[in-house]
Amino acid sequence: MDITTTQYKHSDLVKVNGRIDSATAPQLAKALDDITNAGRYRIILDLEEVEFMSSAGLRVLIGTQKTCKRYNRGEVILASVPKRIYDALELAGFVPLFRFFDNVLDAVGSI
Amino acid sequence: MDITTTQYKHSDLVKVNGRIDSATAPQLAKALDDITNAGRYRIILDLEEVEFMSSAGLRVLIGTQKTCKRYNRGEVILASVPKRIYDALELAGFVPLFRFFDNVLDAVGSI
Amino acid sequence: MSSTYTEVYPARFENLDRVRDFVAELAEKCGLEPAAVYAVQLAVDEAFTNIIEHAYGGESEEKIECMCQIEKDALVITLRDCGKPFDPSAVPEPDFEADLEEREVGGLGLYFIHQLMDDVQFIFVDQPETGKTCNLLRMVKRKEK
Amino acid sequence: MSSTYTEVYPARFENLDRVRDFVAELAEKCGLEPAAVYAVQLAVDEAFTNIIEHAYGGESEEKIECMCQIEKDALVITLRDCGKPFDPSAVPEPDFEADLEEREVGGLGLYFIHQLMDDVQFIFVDQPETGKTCNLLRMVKRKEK
Ligand SMILES: Nc1ncnc2c1ncn2[C@@H]1O[C@H](COP(=O)(O)OP(=O)(O)O)[C@@H](O)[C@H]1O
Ligand SMILES: Nc1ncnc2c1ncn2[C@@H]1O[C@H](COP(=O)(O)OP(=O)(O)O)[C@@H](O)[C@H]1O
Repeated sequence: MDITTTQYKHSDLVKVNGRIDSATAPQLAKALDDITNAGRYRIILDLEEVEFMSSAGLRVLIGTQKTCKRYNRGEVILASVPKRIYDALELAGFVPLFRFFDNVLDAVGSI
Repeated sequence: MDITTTQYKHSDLVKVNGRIDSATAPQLAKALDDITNAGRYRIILDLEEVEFMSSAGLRVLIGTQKTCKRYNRGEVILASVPKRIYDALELAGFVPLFRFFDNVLDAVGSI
Repeated sequence: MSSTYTEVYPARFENLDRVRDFVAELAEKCGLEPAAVYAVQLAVDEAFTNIIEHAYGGESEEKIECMCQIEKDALVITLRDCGKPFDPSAVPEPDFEADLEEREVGGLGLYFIHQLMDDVQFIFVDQPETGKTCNLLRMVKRKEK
Repeated sequence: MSSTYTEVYPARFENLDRVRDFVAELAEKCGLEPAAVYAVQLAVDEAFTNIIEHAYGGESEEKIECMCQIEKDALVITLRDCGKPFDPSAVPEPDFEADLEEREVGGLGLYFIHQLMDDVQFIFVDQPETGKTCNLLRMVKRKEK
């Protein structure tokens, strides 16, 4: 798994490549914690290049969403979510808890 | 010439396709005026698909930049500017008057 | 006639990649659709993770065996460990009604396994010679008609 | 030996597309580099626009003639109109030092033409039979050595 982070004016873009499982999820959690610990709570996750995501990844997503939405200070937005990953989010009942965008540009523009 | 406008939270993205000359520049001016007349002064011009631009186009750019920068309320940002168009901007001495971005995403993220 | 393939891995998360690739290859060989192949990978990943976390209490050099049987109309996967047994019937379903703040961050693995596979069975086998229990998780994914 | 090609257009902005295509084709035929072809298009666009706006005082059915000569080492383009003559030497250069608020929005066309072409000449010819003056703008773009 590879993570690329870009800090924008109103948001942070986090692009993940590869597989998010119990082995790699801690790395994703760390990248997201670094952002929220810096007081930045508007995060766009670009999942286009994610091939696999287990519940370990979902756990990181929901944990970060809780942190970001607290006190209304921000949110995690999901962009370019592949069908398989979306199906898992749906199975977990997470779809109503996130805003989804088909492309990163619209996501960055929306926040 | 085709113009596509997308309203984002902090900016308006204006994508131009084709040729900007004395025949088509008024159409671009109108699209930009519509935005500034609505009180929105942060405009990103995506020039990637512009094949030709004469001084009639430059005139529209500089006029809109004046409107946007007045009272510090915004700016026109130029994104994905083709070499030929950049050369003309340089010839006109306009390069110091705009911020340039290689891609639209970074431009939208910066504003 | 059915073929059986078995691999054994140390109980480490770094082996998730390997066990997912192993079952994906056999799921394809078995003739499952791409979406079903992915479902098998996800279920096995969740089960393997649970064994490491709960049966063995964390990563270790203990073993996890993955046995795959390709049958005419299904793939049967059995994961075997000799860690702590548990009572699957005592595990509650995730609460899908809870809003964000109340949503538990965990508790999805077992639910996923049940949703993704057509048949799921936990079998706990006493091993008198070692005095230990070994745990089998048998999961079946059937081909679409 | 040189070849000459001429087209005549009504003084309308919609013809900019056509005259740019016309000169681009001949610039390529002449062997100019792609960047030089673009420079020729831009210069001709600016000159054609100036004739409509300033010589004819706006769009009309008056004529603009574009004559292209392909020479061994250069393309020579002559635009001809019979509108108002003017004194090019009286036109000031744009002020590049001015900051944004002071920058004039116009005044770039003539400057571009001079910068983009290797040789630029305005010729004003009295036409005794009509009592009018006709204006020639002769622009040369030389091939790179
Ligand atoms: N292989 C196992 N061995 C022991 N306990 C297990 C096993 N799998 C699941 N459990 C128990 O079931 C609970 C729910 O598991 P699961 O749905 O995977 O969620 P999580 O692992 O996130 O807690 C676990 O917290 C654990 O107590
Ligand atoms: N073909 C022409 N006929 C008459 N006047 C011209 C012509 N070309 C240029 N001019 C004069 O020179 C000035 C500068 O021209 P130019 O640099 O093209 O800028 P602009 O057209 O934007 O004013 C014009 O405002 C006009 O007064």
